[in-house]
Amino acid sequence: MVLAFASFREILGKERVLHLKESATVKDLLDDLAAARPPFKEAAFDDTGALRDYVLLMVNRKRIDPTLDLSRPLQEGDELAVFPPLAGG
Amino acid sequence: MVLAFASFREILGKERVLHLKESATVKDLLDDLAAARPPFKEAAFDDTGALRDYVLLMVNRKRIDPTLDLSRPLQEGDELAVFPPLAGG
Amino acid sequence: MIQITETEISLDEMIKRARSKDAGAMVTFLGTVRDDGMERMEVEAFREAALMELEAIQEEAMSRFHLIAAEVVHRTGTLAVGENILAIVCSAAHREEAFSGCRYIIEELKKRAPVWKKELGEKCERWVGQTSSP
Amino acid sequence: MIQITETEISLDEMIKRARSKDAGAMVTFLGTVRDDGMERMEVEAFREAALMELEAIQEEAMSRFHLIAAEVVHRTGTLAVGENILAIVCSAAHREEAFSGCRYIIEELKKRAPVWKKELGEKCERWVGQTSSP
Repeated sequence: MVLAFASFREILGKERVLHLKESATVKDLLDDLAAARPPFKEAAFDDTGALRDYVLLMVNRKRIDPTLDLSRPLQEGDELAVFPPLAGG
Repeated sequence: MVLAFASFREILGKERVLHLKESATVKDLLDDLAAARPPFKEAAFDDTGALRDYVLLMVNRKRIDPTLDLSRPLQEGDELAVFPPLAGG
Repeated sequence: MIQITETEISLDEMIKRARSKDAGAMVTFLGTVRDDGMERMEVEAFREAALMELEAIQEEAMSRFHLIAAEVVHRTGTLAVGENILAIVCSAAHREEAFSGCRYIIEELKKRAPVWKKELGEKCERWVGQTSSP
Repeated sequence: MIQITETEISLDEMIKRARSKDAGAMVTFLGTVRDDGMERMEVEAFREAALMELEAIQEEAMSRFHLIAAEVVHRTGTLAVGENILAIVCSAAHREEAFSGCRYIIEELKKRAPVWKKELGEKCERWVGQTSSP
């Protein structure tokens, strides 16, 4: 399942259930989303195809580092959250 | 007029009107009070006759420095306040 | 108590819960909707993750600053100018600890809690804290 | 607003007065009667001098920290454990200023406002902050 918040929610909707290929990674899932929703590709990736700096990610409600953990494999049932910089309080 | 607060109010009462000699100073007024009320002498002066460290003074609602301003002359109508260390808040 | 709520924050209730015979000081922070030329604000949270994060921050503040109580309530939904977005109440034996604890919670909340704000004006809307698109 | 009062402090009213569309942050300090083994506390003020001093402190805080509003109410008379002795509310555009302004007021008040507290127990009584007689 993918959860999206704030500006990304406006593009993707709050929740999407996606079916994963065997041994799919976080990057694979983001690429699937980008392919399915061009506005998300525009918002989340730069021209070279790299994830933009301000994109934040959580897997199962724990923050992951987009520069290190994009190759992390996902399991069936994992929850990926994608959102812009925090602005609470 | 002399105003006393906190522990000094318990000894002297809240207000006293004293009549001043011509050209009386703050020190003269405190000595008069000490002579009239021995518990005040005990509380406010040490054995050498010096004002104790913790005694605070105001003349007309402005703090005065007990180490420098005891020789300040008082006018008829001046208000001297005597009190222990502040503890508000 | 940690809460994320769609309804108005009751500071009174929070202070009542944080009050204690062992407390000499209570420090409260209120975040309010400032008029930056907009009409209203929308506050959105990743509720489950934000509650977990706020609970962790509360525990850290309690133990680091020897707080007696720490209350945090974050509002979500549509808010008008002047309304409370967030309330934090910290009680402690002494004021140094209550100030430091309250300050710690708001700073960590801003860094760590998955919450977003959008300013809505007559003609424009803007997600707070995002300099570039999206 | 600056006030020295024998009656209960209404924090609600103070917050209402300090609230503003230009404020993004409000910081409140409450000083409360801590149970140091006593039953009640008596608070005494040199009312006229304390009001003058609090007004001066308020003005300093407003201009140094660009506060939008600063409210100070000090209670006098007999208070029970847990009751509010003092309330300070500061509003500002940003939290840094609101925290600093509130902290400034409490620190200066403690140093400069002619107010005294006496703890009253079953068997003993003690003026706060006096290590030696009287």
